[in-house]
Amino acid sequence: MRTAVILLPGLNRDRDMIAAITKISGKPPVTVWQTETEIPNVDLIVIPGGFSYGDYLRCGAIGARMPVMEALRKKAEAGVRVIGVCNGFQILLETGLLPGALMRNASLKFVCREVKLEVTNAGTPFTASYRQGEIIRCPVAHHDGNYFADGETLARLNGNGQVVFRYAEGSNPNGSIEDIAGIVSEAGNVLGLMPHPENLIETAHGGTDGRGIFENALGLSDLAGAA
Amino acid sequence: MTIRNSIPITPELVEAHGITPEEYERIRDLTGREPTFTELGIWSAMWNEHCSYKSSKKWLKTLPTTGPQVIQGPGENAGVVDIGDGECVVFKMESHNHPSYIEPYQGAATGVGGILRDVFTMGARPVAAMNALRFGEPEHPKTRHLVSGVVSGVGGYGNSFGVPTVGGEVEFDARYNGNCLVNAFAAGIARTDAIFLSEAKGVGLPVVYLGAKTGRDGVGGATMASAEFGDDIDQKRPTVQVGDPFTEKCLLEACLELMTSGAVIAIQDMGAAGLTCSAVEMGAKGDLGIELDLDKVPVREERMSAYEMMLSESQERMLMVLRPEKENEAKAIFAKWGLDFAIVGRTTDDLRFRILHQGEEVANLPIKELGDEAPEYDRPWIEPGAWQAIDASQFPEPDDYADAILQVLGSANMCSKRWVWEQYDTLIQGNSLQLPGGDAGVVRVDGHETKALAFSSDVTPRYCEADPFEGGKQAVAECWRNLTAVGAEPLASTDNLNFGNPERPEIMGQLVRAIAGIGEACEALGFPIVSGNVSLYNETNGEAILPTPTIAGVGLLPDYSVMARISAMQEGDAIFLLGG
Amino acid sequence: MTTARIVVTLKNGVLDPQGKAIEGALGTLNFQGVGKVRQGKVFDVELDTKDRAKAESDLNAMCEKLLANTVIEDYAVEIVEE
Amino acid sequence: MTTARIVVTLKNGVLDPQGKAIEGALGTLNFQGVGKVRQGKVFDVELDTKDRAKAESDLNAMCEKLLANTVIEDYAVEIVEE
Ligand SMILES: Nc1ncnc2c1ncn2[C@@H]1O[C@H](COP(=O)(O)OP(=O)(O)O)[C@@H](O)[C@H]1O
Repeated sequence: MRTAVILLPGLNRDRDMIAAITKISGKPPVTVWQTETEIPNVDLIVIPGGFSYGDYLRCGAIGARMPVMEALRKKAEAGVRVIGVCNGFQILLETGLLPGALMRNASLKFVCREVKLEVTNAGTPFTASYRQGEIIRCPVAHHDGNYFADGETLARLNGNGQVVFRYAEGSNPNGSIEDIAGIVSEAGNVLGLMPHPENLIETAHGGTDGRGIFENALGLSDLAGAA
Repeated sequence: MTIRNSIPITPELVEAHGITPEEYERIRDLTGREPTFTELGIWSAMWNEHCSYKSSKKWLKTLPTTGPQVIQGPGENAGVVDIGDGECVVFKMESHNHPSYIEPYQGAATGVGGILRDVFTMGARPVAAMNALRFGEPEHPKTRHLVSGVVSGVGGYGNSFGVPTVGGEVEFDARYNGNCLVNAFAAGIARTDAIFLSEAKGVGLPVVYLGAKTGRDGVGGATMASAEFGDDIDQKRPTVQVGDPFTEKCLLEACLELMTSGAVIAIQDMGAAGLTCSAVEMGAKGDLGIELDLDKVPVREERMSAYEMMLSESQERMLMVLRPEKENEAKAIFAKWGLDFAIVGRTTDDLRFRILHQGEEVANLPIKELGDEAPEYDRPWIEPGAWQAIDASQFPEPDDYADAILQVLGSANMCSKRWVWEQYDTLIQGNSLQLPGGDAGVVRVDGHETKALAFSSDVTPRYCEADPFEGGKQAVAECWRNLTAVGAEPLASTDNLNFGNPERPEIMGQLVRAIAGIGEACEALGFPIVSGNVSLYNETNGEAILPTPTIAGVGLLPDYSVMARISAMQEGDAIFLLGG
Repeated sequence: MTTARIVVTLKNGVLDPQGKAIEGALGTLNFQGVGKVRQGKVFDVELDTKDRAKAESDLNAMCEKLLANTVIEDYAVEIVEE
Repeated sequence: MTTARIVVTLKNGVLDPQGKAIEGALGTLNFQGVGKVRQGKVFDVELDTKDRAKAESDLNAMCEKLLANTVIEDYAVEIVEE
């Protein structure tokens, strides 16, 4: 299984993500710089978190307009799995690959803490090893994680089971509408989420709840028990 | 607006630069004539308290700074300490007190930016940050504004740059009503055989400007940091610098990439008095002259004068001496990261600091004297008065102990600081083993199976006020204890000495005695001070802050699987009290 | 040279956490009778052209492609100086 | 009711990292001849008064106390509708 990690200036959880993928899949991912117009043949493409272009203008806005994003769109349309975490999620929204927008946290403050996530759709390629309704732990660290979509879009997301993660048990850290923490595209192969599963994949992190997302995406979930 | 270089130097102008008549005499001697206006600016930048440590140097020299683990002590951008396996930890703490009081968000943000730059200038990738903050009473009308600005500024910069904040302090006291303290710490990890220093080597080599463009930010900032505040504080506002963490993150990546390419002979970040301090330091340390052509300096504003360019404190900039054959490779790396790269001068063998601007030589000064011959004062000091022990029996016993405990725990100073550190990214880089809230923050060493580093920042200013010597000792001891409490072996420390006006003998006495206490404790514990910073003149209208010598320490855990935590307690565990 | 001002505002019905927080803060500061507050952005752009029509079409294109997220934002372009 | 628009912009000479990043992005998107870009904020405020003078003085006070950081920003108040 091969993974590509997209790199843009200002991203800063790229190293976390590369380390996590390497530990989970046993293979370091290839990295693809923003100016590339082709992404090599891989099974999973990841956009890590951070502050691409300082999150100036709007979070993810400038990053979403770099040349590599056209290549990403083609891959996504061809069915390749894509995960955008935090700034990666913001970028996927700005490219239009996922619907909605991420606004400033309701508290207007950056928030870094552990939250609880409910797996609201265990039927996606990213969540197959979790139980429907399972509550997992996951850290968040962001300033703009307040998900917003209009009523029509929300109805569509809910109707299609595109909402994959919700903040559970009153742990919504940012005011997201309907506690939405992560969504997939209509085709189901593009996942965007605000929390950082890559920071909870080994005992030293204090837990491994985030591991499954990558194992599932890489088709390694049978090995999950052995990890 | 242009400022002519021919502005006549009057006694008022000299005074406005914070230079005393005696210092000016000396400046005229060393220059060999009346300095030009630009030269006066350069002298004032090099000789102010902030850059020259003229009031504290005599006493700082008494601190223990060596040990078998110490690779680089004070005098470089940051201290360097061996952690084995060919790696070292590079760290320092620095204050941004005055700028944060004037513009809390940007002041704190640029403070964090500055300390991060100090660390990666030496070739280290930053892995941990701390911030020690002190504000006035919670009820004071300015406190809320300062707290919210400073905390969001620290987070705004550090979070975006991508370094985990693993510790710090927050304290409130009326004595900080007119002067808040923002002390920022950063640590990075480097290969021991790939440490970069500021000493220039080789004649006729290109001096390269890297990073962001130069604007009028903070012109006169270093002078400001050395002046006491009065009621005219509003007039000092236009010197505010704005931080750009995105550019700094790009600068980090570009510098580390450049350093691996072997292109860098010497490198120095531009901090206070940017171009002036960095160029003089590189030349003076390397026994070389430096010639700069200001027409080559990337600027973002029109018609900047030589004076402004030499004193600008625009952030996210570096100066470097480059191997000429690597020029194209170096340029390509900086272009990739969207940063400016310009050859702005060269090293010379004449020990002069020469500045050219629009075809004119606007400064020509002896570089060694600029760098090394700043005045050093043995300021008069008096032994701080001994404080009377308070007779506990004069206070009535509380009726309800439970309620009393709740009141203590609920007070601004004793309550959990979670509300602060949850605004900081404490997890980024994926190596945080202990977050703020315990005794020390712990970060594992990337790529190593068992090794981790512990960090703590401590001082109890009211102890220092009561007895600066004992208070200084206590700050060191507490920092040491916090490191050992997680199971780390303390390696070395850095200090940030925040005091009032050293021209007052009682304040100078606090500084002298606190340094003595710190020195004694560090000596006794084998806990050398490898870097540090002094912030004086923290006074408003004659009232000084509490003496606040912040100590930040770094410890090494050879095996983090046996690390101790405060949260590991279980019901039925026995509690022991250790120590005296 | 042409100087233009672009104002980008949130569409009606889109949540505005910053505007909301400001409403609250103004209340705390004892300003009376403050109704809705909405926060937007303004961009002052210098363009190296004297051709007003071209400037306007360029500025609109900049908004569509970058400056506004048209899913949630509206924009208005105004030429300030030619 | 009074509706006002407040525009807050960075003072001349103050670094504008956002504006700078936008300049670069417009270049990447192949817009030619873009000079300086400066980003500011706009606040649309509804006030529950018909007294124009009072509205103006309140709005100025809001800027001084909250909406603008007068250390680095300038502001302009405009009444849009009474
Ligand atoms: N500004 C801050 N940033 C990060 N962590 C902080 C900050 N202030 C306090 N903390 C953390 O809160 C905890 C308690 O702080 P403090 O009361 O100073 O502890 P102690 O006295 O035990 O050293 C420590 O873990 C400290 O690192």
